[in-house]
Amino acid sequence: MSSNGHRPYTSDEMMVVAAARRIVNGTVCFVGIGLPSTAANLALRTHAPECVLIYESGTIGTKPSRLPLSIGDGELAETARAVVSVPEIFGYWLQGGRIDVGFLGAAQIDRFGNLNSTVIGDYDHPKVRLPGGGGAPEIAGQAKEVYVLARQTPRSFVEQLDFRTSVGQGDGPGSRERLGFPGAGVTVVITDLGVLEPDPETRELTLTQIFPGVDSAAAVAATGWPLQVARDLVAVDQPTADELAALRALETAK
Amino acid sequence: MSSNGHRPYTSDEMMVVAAARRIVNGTVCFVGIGLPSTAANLALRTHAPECVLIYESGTIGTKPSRLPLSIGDGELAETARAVVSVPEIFGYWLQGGRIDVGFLGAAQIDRFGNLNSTVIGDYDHPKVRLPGGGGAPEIAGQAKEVYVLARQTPRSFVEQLDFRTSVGQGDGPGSRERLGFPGAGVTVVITDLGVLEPDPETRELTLTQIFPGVDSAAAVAATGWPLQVARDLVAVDQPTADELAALRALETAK
Amino acid sequence: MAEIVTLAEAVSEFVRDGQTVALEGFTHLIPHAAGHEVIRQGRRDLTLVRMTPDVIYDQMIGMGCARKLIFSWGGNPGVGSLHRFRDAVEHDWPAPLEIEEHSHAGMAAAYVAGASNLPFGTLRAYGGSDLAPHTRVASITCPFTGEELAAVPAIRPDVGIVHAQQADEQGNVQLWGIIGVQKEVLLASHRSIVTVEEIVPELELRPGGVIIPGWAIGAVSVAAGGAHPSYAHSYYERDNAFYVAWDEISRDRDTFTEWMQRHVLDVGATA
Amino acid sequence: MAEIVTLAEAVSEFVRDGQTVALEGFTHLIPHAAGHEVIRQGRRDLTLVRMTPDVIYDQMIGMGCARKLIFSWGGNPGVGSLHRFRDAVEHDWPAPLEIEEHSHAGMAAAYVAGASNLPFGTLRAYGGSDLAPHTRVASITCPFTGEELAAVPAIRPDVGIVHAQQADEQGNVQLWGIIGVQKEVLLASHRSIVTVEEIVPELELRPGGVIIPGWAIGAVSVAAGGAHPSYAHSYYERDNAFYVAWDEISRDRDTFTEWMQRHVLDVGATA
Repeated sequence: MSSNGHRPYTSDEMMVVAAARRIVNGTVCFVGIGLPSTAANLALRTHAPECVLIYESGTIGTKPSRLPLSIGDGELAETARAVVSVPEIFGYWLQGGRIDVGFLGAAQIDRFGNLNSTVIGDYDHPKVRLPGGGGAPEIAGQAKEVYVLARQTPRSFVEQLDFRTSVGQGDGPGSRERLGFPGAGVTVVITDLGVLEPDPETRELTLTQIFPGVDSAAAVAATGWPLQVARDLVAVDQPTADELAALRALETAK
Repeated sequence: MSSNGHRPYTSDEMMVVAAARRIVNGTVCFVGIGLPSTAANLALRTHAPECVLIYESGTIGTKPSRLPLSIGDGELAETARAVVSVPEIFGYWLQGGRIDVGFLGAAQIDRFGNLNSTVIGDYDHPKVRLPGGGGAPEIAGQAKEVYVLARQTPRSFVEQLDFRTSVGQGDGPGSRERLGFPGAGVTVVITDLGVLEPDPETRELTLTQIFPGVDSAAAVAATGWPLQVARDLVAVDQPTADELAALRALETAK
Repeated sequence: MAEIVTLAEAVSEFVRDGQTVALEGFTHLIPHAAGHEVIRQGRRDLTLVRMTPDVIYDQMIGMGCARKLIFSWGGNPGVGSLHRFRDAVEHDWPAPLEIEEHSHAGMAAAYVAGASNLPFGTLRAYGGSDLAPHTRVASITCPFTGEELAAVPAIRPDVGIVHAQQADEQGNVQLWGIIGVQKEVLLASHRSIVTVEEIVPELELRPGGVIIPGWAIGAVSVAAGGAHPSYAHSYYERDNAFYVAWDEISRDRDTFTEWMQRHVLDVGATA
Repeated sequence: MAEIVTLAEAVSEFVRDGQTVALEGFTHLIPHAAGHEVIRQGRRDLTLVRMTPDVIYDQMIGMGCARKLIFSWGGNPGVGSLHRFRDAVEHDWPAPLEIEEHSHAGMAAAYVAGASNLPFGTLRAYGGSDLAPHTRVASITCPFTGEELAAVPAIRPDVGIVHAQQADEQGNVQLWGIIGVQKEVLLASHRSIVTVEEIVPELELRPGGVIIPGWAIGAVSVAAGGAHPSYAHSYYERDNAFYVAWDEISRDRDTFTEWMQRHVLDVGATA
């Protein structure tokens, strides 16, 4: 904690800081653009200088000086330890079982951490056609763990996905094993309100941590299914001055 | 022909020159070490400056200044247009269907141009264990054409192979088609006595060209099966002064 | 050996209505100039293939070049939706767009299979996803372990088009930086066009450089700046502002059509 | 992150009797020093894997390290036979040698499958050859076209060993020149050892250079000249005379044994 006990910060900043804190030094991270990329780069610049950032464009061990707008920015190739082809990054590195943590976002997430990034409405007659799976389905299947970052609203945290793009805990206990997925799947969902983790028995996402100034009722209200709240709900520390400084330096770097 | 009508040269030199003459400029050649490599490099230095030499070590478009002793000599990489991995050379380039002519040798060859480079005697209790197929089986299967260079003796040109390592014309007409091989298979065998080509109907290797100072009886005597001789047997010109000079320069280059 | 011709000549010689055409370049070296030339020549009923359809495919789809799209992620990277792509899928404008959707891993495996002259690629994918029933994927059993895996059909485009930094007079091509699936699409396609920033007397292999021999390429055309608003490593940077601006330009059908008229149709291939 | 240790430490920590061990390097960067250390440590009953078993495997087989050999071409390149390999196969000396034989294309596909965590690789091969009944190959049918293709089981060695030119203090490795299957064997193996010519402060990517991150490697050991009589591109040339001399040295069992005693067993790992 910093000397200054009260400090203004946004809920997105809290979300990114909370995600960064979970990245252990040395972790091999497969990251997409946006909040996940910001969180991984924040970890790299703070407590996890040896964590390895891999982007699906084929850049391995990249240390961008500024946040990329696309996963293929030249900055990523210039600062990468190695650049490989797209078939190789998915074949030898992701499917090869070398990724510790994959970061994903989604338009919709359900109680088992399954993700929809494909379509809202019917697939053949969509209300909203989303970009699609990209690398997400295999990241969800093959990374040893998956962290999801998503703002928590009833429209995105839904009772029923319109389309299952990527598998989290599937239909619950034993589901991933039946599908033959090596990874543990979604082990944490970090939102702008707190942190959700699968219940060890039911595999259902449960509110385990809450951010400063948020109460669990707000998190329940922001969830489209009856959200379970852990009995030992943990209060998350607000971002430290150092964390905020590093994050803002990262976001303003051009 | 050179001004000097009589000139001493070895039967190996005649064989290499005859092989080199068949290489049309621009041909993409997949070559192994030894006589094939010598023939391809001779063609490159004489009438076929744009022919492309590919070695299974992954060197594409190499122009070695001296003959390599191994297919992986540094000279090949240094003078190559591109160097790729071994999986890529076999996957994208050979299996990909990009090779016009593959050059092969063998310890044994039969009347259909099938080749043995694996074993003499029984596979499990060999009299002589040979190096094995290496790249040959797929070169024989997938190059558009295959040229074989082999010294002609009854021990090597046999009625029955001890082991079929690589398929030439298989069991005769329709055999390659049944095996689903895209290439034409062995279309010419160049020996130290002359040139054998598959008969259009029977696919059986037939003596079609004879080298200076050799008569067809000698070729028949050097063959372990009753060798057919083409009615219009062609007499091959002896090496020209230029061909011999280029060949000897190549072989003495260090 | 690759013929070195103008982009207009290359496209009119190789690209025909109704063909399967892949313009690749994974977030780098995206062949915008070539896509614009296909639009100018009025090609129709194309099956467009691309892992990451972004602005260039939004333009080709909006201009009515495409009958079908084979892809794995369709968006404006770092910005949001592709409005012309969405309009085609959601409202059949300017024409209905059939889609065949895969994951990146599936598309990559399908290109590798195509480049390798194999009919299918094998990977661990599609399990538990709703995509399987909507796309071309099959189950395949390992003959040694009995494991079930996914098979995707090889991609063999009629024409593959990429942009690279350099070529020499023989049409040998070098690209570097993020290399994506460029080599695979060139080798998987029956015919290929490579646009380059410049032709140099002698290709000198760069660190991270990939060289494709000219004899494995159909045509090479000079298109300086031909990747803009994408970028060409060591030549120019990504025009991030344009990607943001495209969101506005493409949102409305008329604004889009006017923009394309002024910036693509009224402009020659050499611009 | 790769631990940087002596070759003796790396071999004694990683290589155990009875394991499947692959020493790769396709006609370049052949890890002779590592093979000699395995011989010195007296490893037995190994299943040795290598596309091109040549002098180093002739030595390991002749010294009794191997129970089985998985390979695709076994000879003395440009010279002739491997006499120790032949003696083992033809006369069970010093021990019977089981062989699993493939073609180069089959071995390459099997390494790629291993590196990709797939149980098998698919290729067009083995048709019409007498090899099929003597090796591990199966037929597989394309679920889309019905074509019959060959499947080979993935190679997943317990330990993969290669030689490279350079590493840095974090154990990141760079090799260049002919790159063979080095990346594939490192990524296909459960544990890996890389010997290098030297450790440099900073790895600078070379043209044609391949970099393997240290976190994907088990151990890195310095072995200057560790590829001799093979070569290390930019460091030293192939000792062609030694390959010729080996034909004589290896022809006779006693001559071979004496030579190995004097040049390998009596010599320390650091030499």
